[in-house]
Amino acid sequence: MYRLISVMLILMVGMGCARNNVETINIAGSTAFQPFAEKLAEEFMAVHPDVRVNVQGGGSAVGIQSAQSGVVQIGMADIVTLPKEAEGLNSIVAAKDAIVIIVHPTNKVDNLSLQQIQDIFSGRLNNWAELGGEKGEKGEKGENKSITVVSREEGSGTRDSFHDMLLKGVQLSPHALIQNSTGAVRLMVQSDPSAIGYITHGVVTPDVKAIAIDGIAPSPENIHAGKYNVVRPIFLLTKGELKGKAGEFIDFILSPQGQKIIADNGLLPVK
Amino acid sequence: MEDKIVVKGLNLCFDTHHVLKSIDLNIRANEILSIIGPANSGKTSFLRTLNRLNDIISTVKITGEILLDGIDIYKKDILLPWLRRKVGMVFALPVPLPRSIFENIVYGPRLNGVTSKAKLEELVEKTLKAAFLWDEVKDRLHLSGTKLSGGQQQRLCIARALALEPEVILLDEPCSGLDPLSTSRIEEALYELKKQYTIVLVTNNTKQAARVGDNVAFFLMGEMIEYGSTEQIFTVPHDKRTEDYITGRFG
Amino acid sequence: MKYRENLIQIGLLLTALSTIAILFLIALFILHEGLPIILKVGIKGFICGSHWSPQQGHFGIFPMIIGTVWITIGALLVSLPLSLSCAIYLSEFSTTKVRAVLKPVIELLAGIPSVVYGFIGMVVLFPMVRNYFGGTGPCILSAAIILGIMILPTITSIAIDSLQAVPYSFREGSLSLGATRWQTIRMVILPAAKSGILSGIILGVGRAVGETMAVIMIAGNSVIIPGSFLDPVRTLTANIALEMNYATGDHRQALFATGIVLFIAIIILNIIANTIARRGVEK
Amino acid sequence: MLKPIFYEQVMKRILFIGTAITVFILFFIILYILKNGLPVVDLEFLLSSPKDFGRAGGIFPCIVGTIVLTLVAIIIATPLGVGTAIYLREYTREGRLTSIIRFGTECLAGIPSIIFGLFGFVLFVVYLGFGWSILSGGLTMTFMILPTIIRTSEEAIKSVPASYREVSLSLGATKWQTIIKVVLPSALPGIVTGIILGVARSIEETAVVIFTAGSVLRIPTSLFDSCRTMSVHFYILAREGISMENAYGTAAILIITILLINMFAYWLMHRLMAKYS
Repeated sequence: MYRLISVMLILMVGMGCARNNVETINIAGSTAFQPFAEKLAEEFMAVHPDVRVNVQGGGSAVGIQSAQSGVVQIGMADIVTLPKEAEGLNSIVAAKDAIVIIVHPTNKVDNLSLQQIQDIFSGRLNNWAELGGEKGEKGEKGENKSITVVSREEGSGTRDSFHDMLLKGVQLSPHALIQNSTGAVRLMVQSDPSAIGYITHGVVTPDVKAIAIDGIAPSPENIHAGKYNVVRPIFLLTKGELKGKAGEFIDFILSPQGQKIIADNGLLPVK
Repeated sequence: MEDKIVVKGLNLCFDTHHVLKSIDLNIRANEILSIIGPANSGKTSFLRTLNRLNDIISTVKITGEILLDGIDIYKKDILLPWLRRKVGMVFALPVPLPRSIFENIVYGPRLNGVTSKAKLEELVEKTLKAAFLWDEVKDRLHLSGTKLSGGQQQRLCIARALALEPEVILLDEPCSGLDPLSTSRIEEALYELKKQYTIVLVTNNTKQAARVGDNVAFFLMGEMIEYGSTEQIFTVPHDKRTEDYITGRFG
Repeated sequence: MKYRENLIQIGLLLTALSTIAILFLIALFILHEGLPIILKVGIKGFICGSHWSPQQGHFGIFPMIIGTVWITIGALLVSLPLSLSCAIYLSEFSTTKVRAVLKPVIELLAGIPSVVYGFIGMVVLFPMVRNYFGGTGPCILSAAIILGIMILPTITSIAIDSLQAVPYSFREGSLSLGATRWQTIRMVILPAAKSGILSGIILGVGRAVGETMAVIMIAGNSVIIPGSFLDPVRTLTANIALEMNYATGDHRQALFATGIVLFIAIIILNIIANTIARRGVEK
Repeated sequence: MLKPIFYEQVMKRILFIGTAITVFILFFIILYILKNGLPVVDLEFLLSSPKDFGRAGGIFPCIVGTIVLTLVAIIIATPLGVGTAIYLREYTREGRLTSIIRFGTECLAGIPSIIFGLFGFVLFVVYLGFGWSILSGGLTMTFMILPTIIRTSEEAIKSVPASYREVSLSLGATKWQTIIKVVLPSALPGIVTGIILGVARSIEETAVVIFTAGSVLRIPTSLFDSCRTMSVHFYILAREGISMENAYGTAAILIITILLINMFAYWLMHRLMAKYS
């Protein structure tokens, strides 16, 4: 009888503790950093079973807004310069991200100059033959393969960074196809032999070919050495200093272990 | 008098349900044949074999022969529109198509290629008069057919069938939903019509059969029990079941 | 007893008013979020402007209105011949058994997520369009084909229902007057089922106008006024879903304002549908 | 005489070709998904959690998410929808109020899902502070499927013969008793159709769910947890190119789910019809 009661008591206390101790951390924003955050959350929860980390995408704007409004404790943003809305938020650079230009693997072009990139994305240059690429699939008709430009949507952090760092004020061609995620851009490029687009370095797969800019290839060595410099920061935004588990989570991200996870999956660590 | 329609060994099944069982029947020209019998005895199904309206239902199976003026109407190369124009039909419930009185009547003739306005107008007047409806609707021919009263609708349907200039008219309990006055109007019309047409009338009302029919066929459970002149059937029926039915002892 | 009945009646009235409340709430929120930018840019500038680059302060959604219209018309051109012939055939010519099997199958397709259609469009349709028509793949044509297929089940299923709702006696009446089946269909059944079929088509148009995810995947999303059916376009819905993730400030308001335009377009479409339906009833 | 018949034959052929093309396209889509998807589907796929953002493992949390989200939507939408239909058909005469309500319903039915998404995001996620959660998603979905349920229920109630009501009232039942005991049972098959359509809609919806319920890939433990439905999972897997096999597998499960729901609905409808008519 005593045993039964004590077992029940222990169970109740256990359940009570479990309920009391489970803390939820909500984090949302940048789709570019989302997979990394998920991975980091997974590792963090393995060490802290009493914490639940909910990772949402939504985009940098959502990250900023939801951090500002308190819907989440941590917002993620991947913009070169933070907008006005982010004023008053505490920003921490969690990682850096290289942006690479990708083409179809069958494309003969390996290298583009900054000028060529600007010409292509603004629509002034419209076929691969002029860039040393091969004649189009429809070669029998004698025409050159035109270039399909794939870009991100207005407002996207990746797009803004790309514009800031490479286009430098040159207007994007209105005929460019617009896709709203990194994966979608890659999918578009891998399915169209004449396409060109840009994505973050971390998600390049063998289905697409990353090309060099002014002779510098986006190889891990070049990126780490700082030679390939099309790189943007990824911010974690919080409302004031975070305490408790959320603070621990940020510390974990910045710790050598967290930074290693980031580096292993294709982003640049900050430390 | 010559036989207009000859039915020989007619059987009809819906799926596994045997609805008509070896019917043999001759219908003479310019007579009114009434078919009587209790519900579910196959009267309507029989009527609908005469213009092949049962064919719409995909599960129906028909064997036997029906000759119209000596032509087998179940032969393969019979054109159904041709047959249905020769054999007009009026249904139990009046079904004016959702259009005006005028358009209802000229529907058939138009399909037949009659386009002259004068001729169509003449046809409308003629048929409406024959159906005893002209006086009631002549000023509102462009009113929707569905706005008429039940009895008027049924006479409109009769007029519509007449406009096809058929040779045979099938009537499926045409007075079932009507009041006595409308009924007598229709009976009056039928009496006039038989001078020109052969009429087959299915009715639940034995008195009506006695009033208008020249000959009567009594159907029971898919079989034709007895056939004879109206006078004979209603005075000295040969079969006990016929007698029971017309005297109201079962039904 | 009387008291209870009254209580029930009031309860049900409140329930019934909930749809109006929801509609009102939606309108309120979207107007609240989107109206300021419309007032700032001006209604004409917003609707007729053809330059959309919100971060530079250009808010013109005219290309997207055109894009939406083209894709919707294209989808109808693809869908109508197929869905109507399918509905008429299944309702009037096929056997009951075939209809009983095919109609649920067609309705099943209405439940397949639009993203699946979009993805099949990318994988199967793009190469076909590139090979047979040229262009890059994402374009009005691809979007029209995929949307056309997506609204097939809706239109077909409603059209079958309306055709079947035409009283059987009309068919018998017409056939017994010597009409062929096709004449019966053309002159009696289609006119009688007209309002039902039309409301099905309008529902289909509504779905085509409102479709988002599939369109993002296959229309290309370029903000240009298309010159041919091989040009990529962006629709109003795509505009919202594409840029919402990253939009802030005026940009975000402009997306809500796009929603207002869409909202009003749908309301107008519904008023048209309502009028048609009412005319059908009066007849 | 021959011309119309020839014409009929021609039209019949044309219609047949149109039907054949339609049916071909529809079967192609179903078979394409099943062919690509079924190879990865097994019990493990159904019952295990995804690993590595869904690149490996199963889709169990998505199945749970889909079911829970749909249930929330249906549980709220059904009483509201049926109640509205009862009010429109039984408690009021046709007039300005009914036509306004009906017009509102029609408009609600036509509003693009993306607008519901925006609205749900602003109202539930941000304004009311539910965050991305099953509750936000379910409530938004409720609004989306409400018009369907109202419309089908109303049709079903309308088709209950007036004589049933008269008989019940003449036997001394109150209006409400008549509705509960006579009208609703006869209208049940139609109401069930509406609910099934609503279920199908909430299963297939993607944009709204992402905006309001989020896309967290974990088994939800409370209504305030975010969840990921199968449609969203398919979208993310396919769109981000994470795993084509698992994307198709998810799509195959979706199609089978919808098929089962439809079959269940037909079965239920036949049973109900056999019972009540």
